[in-house]
Amino acid sequence: MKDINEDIAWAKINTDVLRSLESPRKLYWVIVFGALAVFSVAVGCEVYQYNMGMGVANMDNPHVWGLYIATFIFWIGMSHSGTLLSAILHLMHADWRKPIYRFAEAMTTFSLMTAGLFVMVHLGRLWQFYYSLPYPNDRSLWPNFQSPLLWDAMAIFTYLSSSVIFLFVGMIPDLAICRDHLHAGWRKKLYTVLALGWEGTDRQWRNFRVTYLTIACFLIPLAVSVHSIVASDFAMSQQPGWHVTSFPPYFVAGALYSGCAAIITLFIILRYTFKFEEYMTLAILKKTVRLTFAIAMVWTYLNAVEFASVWYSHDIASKEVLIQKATGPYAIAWWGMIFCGSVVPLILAFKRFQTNIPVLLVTSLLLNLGMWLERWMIVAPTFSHGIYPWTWDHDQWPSWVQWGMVFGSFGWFTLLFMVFCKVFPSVSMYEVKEMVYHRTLASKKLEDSGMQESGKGAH
Amino acid sequence: MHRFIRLSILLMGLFAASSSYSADVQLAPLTTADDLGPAIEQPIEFPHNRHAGLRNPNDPTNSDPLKGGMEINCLYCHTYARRDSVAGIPPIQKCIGCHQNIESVRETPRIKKLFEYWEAKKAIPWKKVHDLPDFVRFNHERHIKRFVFQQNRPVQEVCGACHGDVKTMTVARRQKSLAMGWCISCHEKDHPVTASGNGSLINAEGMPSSMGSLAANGVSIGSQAYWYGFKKPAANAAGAEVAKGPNDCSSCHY
Amino acid sequence: MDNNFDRRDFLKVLGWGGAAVALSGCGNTSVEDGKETVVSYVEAADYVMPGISVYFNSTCAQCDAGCSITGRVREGRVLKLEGNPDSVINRGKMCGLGQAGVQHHYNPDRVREPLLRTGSSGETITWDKAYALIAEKLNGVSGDQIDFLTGTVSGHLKALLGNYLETLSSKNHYVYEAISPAVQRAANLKSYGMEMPRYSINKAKVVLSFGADFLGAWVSPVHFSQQYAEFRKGVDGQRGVLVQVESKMTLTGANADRWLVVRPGTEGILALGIINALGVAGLSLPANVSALVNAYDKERVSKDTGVSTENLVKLAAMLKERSPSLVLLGSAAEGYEHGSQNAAAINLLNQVLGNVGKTVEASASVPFPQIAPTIGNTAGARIVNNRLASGQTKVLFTYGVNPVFTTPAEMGFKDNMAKAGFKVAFAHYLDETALQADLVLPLDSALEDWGTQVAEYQPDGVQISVQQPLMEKLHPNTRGMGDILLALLKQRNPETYNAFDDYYAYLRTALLKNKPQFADSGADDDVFWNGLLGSGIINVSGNLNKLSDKMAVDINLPAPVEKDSKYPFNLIPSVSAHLRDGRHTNQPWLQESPDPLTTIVWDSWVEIHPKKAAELGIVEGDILQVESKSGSIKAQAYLFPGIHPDAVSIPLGRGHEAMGRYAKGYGVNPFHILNRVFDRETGELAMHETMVSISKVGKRVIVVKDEGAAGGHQDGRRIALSVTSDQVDLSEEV
Amino acid sequence: MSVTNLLENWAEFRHTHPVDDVPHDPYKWAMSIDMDTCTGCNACSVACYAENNLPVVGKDRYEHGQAMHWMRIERYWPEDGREFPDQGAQFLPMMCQQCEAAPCETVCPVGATNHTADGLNSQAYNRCIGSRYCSANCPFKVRYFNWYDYPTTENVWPAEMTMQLNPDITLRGKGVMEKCTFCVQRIRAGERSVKNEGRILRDGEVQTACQQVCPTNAITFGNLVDPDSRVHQQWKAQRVELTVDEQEKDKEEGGSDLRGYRILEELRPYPSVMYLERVRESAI
Repeated sequence: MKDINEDIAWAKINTDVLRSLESPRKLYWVIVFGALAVFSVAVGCEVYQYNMGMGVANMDNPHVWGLYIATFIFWIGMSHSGTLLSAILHLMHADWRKPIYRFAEAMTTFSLMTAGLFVMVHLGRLWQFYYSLPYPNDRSLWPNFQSPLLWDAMAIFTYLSSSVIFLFVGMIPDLAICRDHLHAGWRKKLYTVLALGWEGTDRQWRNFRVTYLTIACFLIPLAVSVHSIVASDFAMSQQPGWHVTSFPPYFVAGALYSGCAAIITLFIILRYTFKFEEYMTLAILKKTVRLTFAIAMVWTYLNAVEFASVWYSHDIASKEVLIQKATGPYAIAWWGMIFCGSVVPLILAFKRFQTNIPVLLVTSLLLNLGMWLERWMIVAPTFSHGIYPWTWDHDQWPSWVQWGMVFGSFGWFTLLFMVFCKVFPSVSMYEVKEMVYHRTLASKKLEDSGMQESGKGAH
Repeated sequence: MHRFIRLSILLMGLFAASSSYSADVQLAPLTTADDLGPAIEQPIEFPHNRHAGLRNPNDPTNSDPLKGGMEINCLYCHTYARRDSVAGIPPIQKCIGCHQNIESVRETPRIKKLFEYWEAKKAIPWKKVHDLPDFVRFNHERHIKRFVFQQNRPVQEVCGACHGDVKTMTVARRQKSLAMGWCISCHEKDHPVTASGNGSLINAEGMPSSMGSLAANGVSIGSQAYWYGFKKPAANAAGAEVAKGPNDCSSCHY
Repeated sequence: MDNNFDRRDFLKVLGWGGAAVALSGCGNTSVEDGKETVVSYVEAADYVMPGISVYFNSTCAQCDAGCSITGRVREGRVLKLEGNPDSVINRGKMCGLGQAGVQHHYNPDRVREPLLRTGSSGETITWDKAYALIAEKLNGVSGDQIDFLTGTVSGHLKALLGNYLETLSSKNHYVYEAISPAVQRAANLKSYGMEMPRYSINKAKVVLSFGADFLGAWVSPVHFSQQYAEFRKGVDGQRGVLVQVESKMTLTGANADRWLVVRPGTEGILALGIINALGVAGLSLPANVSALVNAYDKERVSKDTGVSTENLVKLAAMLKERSPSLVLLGSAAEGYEHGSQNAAAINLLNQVLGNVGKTVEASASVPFPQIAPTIGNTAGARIVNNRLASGQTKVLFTYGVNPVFTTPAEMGFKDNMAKAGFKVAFAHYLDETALQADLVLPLDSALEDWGTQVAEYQPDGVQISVQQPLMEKLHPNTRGMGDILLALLKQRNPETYNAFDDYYAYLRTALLKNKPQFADSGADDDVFWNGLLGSGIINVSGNLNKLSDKMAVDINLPAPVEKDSKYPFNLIPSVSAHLRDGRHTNQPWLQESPDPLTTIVWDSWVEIHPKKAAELGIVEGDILQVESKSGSIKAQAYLFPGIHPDAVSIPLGRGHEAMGRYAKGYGVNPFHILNRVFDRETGELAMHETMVSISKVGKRVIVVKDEGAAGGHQDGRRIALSVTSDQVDLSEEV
Repeated sequence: MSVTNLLENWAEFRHTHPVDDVPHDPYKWAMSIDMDTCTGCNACSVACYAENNLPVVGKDRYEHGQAMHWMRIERYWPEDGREFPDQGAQFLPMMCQQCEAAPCETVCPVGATNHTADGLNSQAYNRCIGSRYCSANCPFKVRYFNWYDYPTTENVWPAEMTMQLNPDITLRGKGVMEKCTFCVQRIRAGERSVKNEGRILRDGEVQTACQQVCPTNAITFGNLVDPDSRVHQQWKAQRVELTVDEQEKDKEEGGSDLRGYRILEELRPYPSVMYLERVRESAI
């Protein structure tokens, strides 16, 4: 099985991809309007919460964080897959990433934007958000540079801006193609501006390669640090269940995990919606699935490490939180997380399921559910079973406002993503051309040496 | 592409330079140009200049209302300022106390209006000019006690530090920004600590003996408050840090 | 506090300075010019400075303990009540109930205008019309047909009330308190020669309390709490030991060194058993006492009361060894048909221990009998109820009582009230009784009114507490009770009473008349008066009563009753320090202040022992139907270890059907299911005699309480620590 | 503050730690609570409502755990499985412990809660953006969040009741964290008035509302560095040191016969509140 058909003409690539900007299937519009509707639920919830106060989300003292923070971590986690596919695999010269990295990268950007929203809706005084920004002001005040939350805000902003730049820079040659192929209209103007005068000269290509590589190198440590810092929000605190040294790698693994799962989901949806069967091939899907499986096992291992380190520690409170997770009111969610996160991925180990689209769609959704539950199980049980027994487990169940916001965030993400796919080429044209070219060269080479082998790239 | 990179480097450099400059500029000290608040309409257009303004040297009898003031001490009318956190508006009684004996202006519109209120025993609905947000607790008494009574500075200078040169105005108008950074610009500044100022606080009777070592050092700075906006105080000769004034958030916000 | 300017202006002054409270809270973040109005005084009083509080002494009217308070007043508004340090009763301290007095004053549900019932609806009328109406209705009614039902009254109000009754030629002043140690008073009179001697907890080495909740709601809790603190610090360096005997743990019980659960109603038997054990331990008993307690050997007592013989012997040994001790008795012991007998037995124990004269001391009585307190009891309501039922009462005045709420439903007070031709309620709120009245006259709050108060329990001499307004009237059309009585008296006897402009003038004249007894007779009237208002209290030495120590041995205690299979549980209506008989339930601080033992807020509950609950399959939050012979109520279950397994307890005070937004509809009212059983000797309602059955109704709610899921457990953490007295050295403590 | 200042003093950032320095002169506010005399009567809690403008949230919000009692009385039962609690219950007044190295302070993104020179853990309401991180990291869970805009919520402060509000305290709107302040408004007022007299506060001149009202004098509040203060003498007599995470007396073999201790001391927040253990008679 080949990653991509080597016979695709370059012109056909252009036509196929550009067609996605013009005429997707009907399903596209269904998804867009569905997403809009779902997102409006979140908007409604936020308007209500903003006016009434945070109480309508049904958090309490001391259970002050709820689904917002959990879902925030979830979306931050989602963002990591894009970087993994586009930057890490780019550096590793795994060229099968080429047809799919663009949408993965877009996913990074949009999930970060979604995560940012959760920080906002979580704040009790959203309108004073700017207090947390370090800028000279007439109050002569700086934020608290000691707070992990501030590092968090900074890390996310940096990551977001870097991802946008990476996404944009990587798109420049394609934007030029769009500019050259589209009829006049607002889009053409847009592409003209965004293409930055790309002519495809040697010099431009040279500069482009260097820039792209530099940003990729920059982005990888950033991605790791972002989720490590998110982990610090918890690890730097003194609360049982949070004060865990292994949290940063655990969080990063979880992030990559959920991101990969989401890529599988979106892969399947895009492939169908925009008729990208020729580019998003099952061979690539298979590779992605294998990658996901590997990460799932890493995550499972780190999870076990965390449990073991708590279990054999002398920290009674942490141990109680762990027991509470497995037996208390959150038991269903916690066991759900174990099942979805560690058991379900075993399906991916079977070859016959690695290309079975319906199974993969369901599995990837389950994996994501598991990862969302994981985040919730990090945040919530510590509050309801913390250090101080008097305050244990008051009535606390997220209200419909919280659920609505979580639900709506998927609408927001999908909306952004779908609009992006319609406006920008979601498959990198120039890189697919490169890939086809390289593959052709490679198979020629192999033919020459008589060592025909299919399915593997030359690199 | 070249242009793009060059342009972006240029822009980033410009941004960095301008922001670091603006961030590093010390806040305006007390004497800088004023930040004028909006003009406010009061029920009676009270002429501060006439009451607090300087006497006209050419007119010893002070007969021309347009050409000089009475040099009345601010604290004569705003009498609560030295005893209380709020400076207060004088009771009408106080206005009447003087004005019932000043026949010359008795029939002017403003004074007629004043007497109308007095006779109706109705309070005058003055508009508040210097209106800090409710979570800010400014204490007039301490400032007056320290600067007027302990350091013997002129009253108008002390009041004027925050209220501007009221003796030149009719209806008072805000002259300073009163933003927190503006307050801090003063609290950060090195106030002279006189013997009757901070020093005496420490040397006072009834002070527990173990604190004797502090006597020369003034009030020591807290652990972190200055981080959120206050300059780290300079050390005095003995090496101890000396605060310039209350500098905790909770000095003004609680 | 007489001011020349309008109250509204006075209040508006709060707009002054940054010190004002704006409801915007932290809303705006920037300097605002010219948005807010500052209203200056027209004429300023010397003592009023905006931004600076002034303090006035007055008297707390939340209960009858007579604590002297200091009100913090700023810009004409009273902000907070604090204790007056000069008062011998509370010595600068307060209880939560007292502090909530400001919420009585500022309560949004106060009656603001005189209300007249016409048919089923009401209308507001003027005071003149109200007075005229009273005069009209009293016309042609004989004095015998006019009843006054009031709460405990004292001071000049009582004198004025007496005068008014005299002009009506009525003798029917009935004083009613739903929760009152009346049985005990009668027993004390027999044993000690006075109804309320002085108890010196602080002088006792051991306090044995039979259900007396002296830290909670009993007699003078703030005073006793201070004595208790001294008692804990110890006499001669020996820390005092508190033993509490009761069937349902009270706040005092929760603080006891040893809490002994006793079968309900057998407190007297236990007391005699202890006397017996003391005799066995070698204390010489008078022959007649010895004969009395002979039958009460430890085995029998243990069997009857449920207190183990071991504890009985230990307790007797400690009482014998550590002297002086003090034995107290509270509502839990006296609320039975044989309550008087229980009380006598418990008092006998005090006498046998030789505590009379040591920790039970002679109290002083008020030298002016006309202002001495008239203490309420439940008999008051019973008599009025009977009179109403038989049609003897034509006109009924109520003041400071809410009998419709606080009497057993079986008595039918509400229906009987309808039989009187004209009912006048002097009320702060439209409570259940006021709703039944024909005319409701709105009263000033205690913080706006003049008055004097004399508490029954006087720790040192006699303290007359002066009540003065802490601020201008909140509502222009309310009147002080004194002013109303004066106006009514003027109707009847204008010659005498027209001399007084108002109650203030009356009070001042009356107090000045007695100046020689209060101060140097040479003092100037104004100086004396201002001094009096300044201190808020008048201390007079009073006449010391003569303490008698006559051991009464005609005690006849019934054997514990066997369980009735239909109603197997004793219902213990518990009295909380904050809600008492329910007159303060509409003060939100008290509603939200958790019950100390269960931490439940805003609702009623049924306490049941966890063991019993397990037997019956009851878990926390189950709605239980509690049924007595005379009615049933439904409330949530709370599993409470500090209760006898054969008893259930429901707190009093909640379950209002009126009284405004903070009281109405919260909880249930156990008064209404109490059986109509009375103490045989005094005729007091036997509040603990009601037997009930409980059953689940199949509904479960979340109990609203402060306690978390861990309950009262610390889960091995070092949070609230405890140590036994032999492991600790208290001698070096500061 | 300028960037230069920020960079110059970077190394000094929150360097003060109770173990290394003695920053508290002339004041360090501290408390001690005697649980042998505390009766659990709740008078302190009501006093706190009265003094500090705490909203009464009502039954529904209380049910959702949104109560605002800065001072709560916890009630514990013995845990040895006996049928009846025959040594009574144990009451523990719990409020902000004003930790010297407070876990809440370090995590606030905007520095709304921070330490003062006189050893208070202060809360600047208007700086608060409502991230609630401080509460999340508080081991005692004594921080209370304004889940609703209580000043404008129906029946919290009806028009008449607003007149009771203490003008010395900011009224907190929605989205702000709050907690016990050791009645900082009283401390500041006291400090100002003695500054005018040119001296420092003596013991007893500033009382917290809870201390003032406590009928059994179980609460002592004062200046820990003033050797004449009762709180100083109590801490000294109980051999409880502010700046350690394990008391010397506890390291002694067999423990000590003193009853002063601090709750969760081992987490090293260095609380400023010392509790005295409840005593129960051993002879009965």
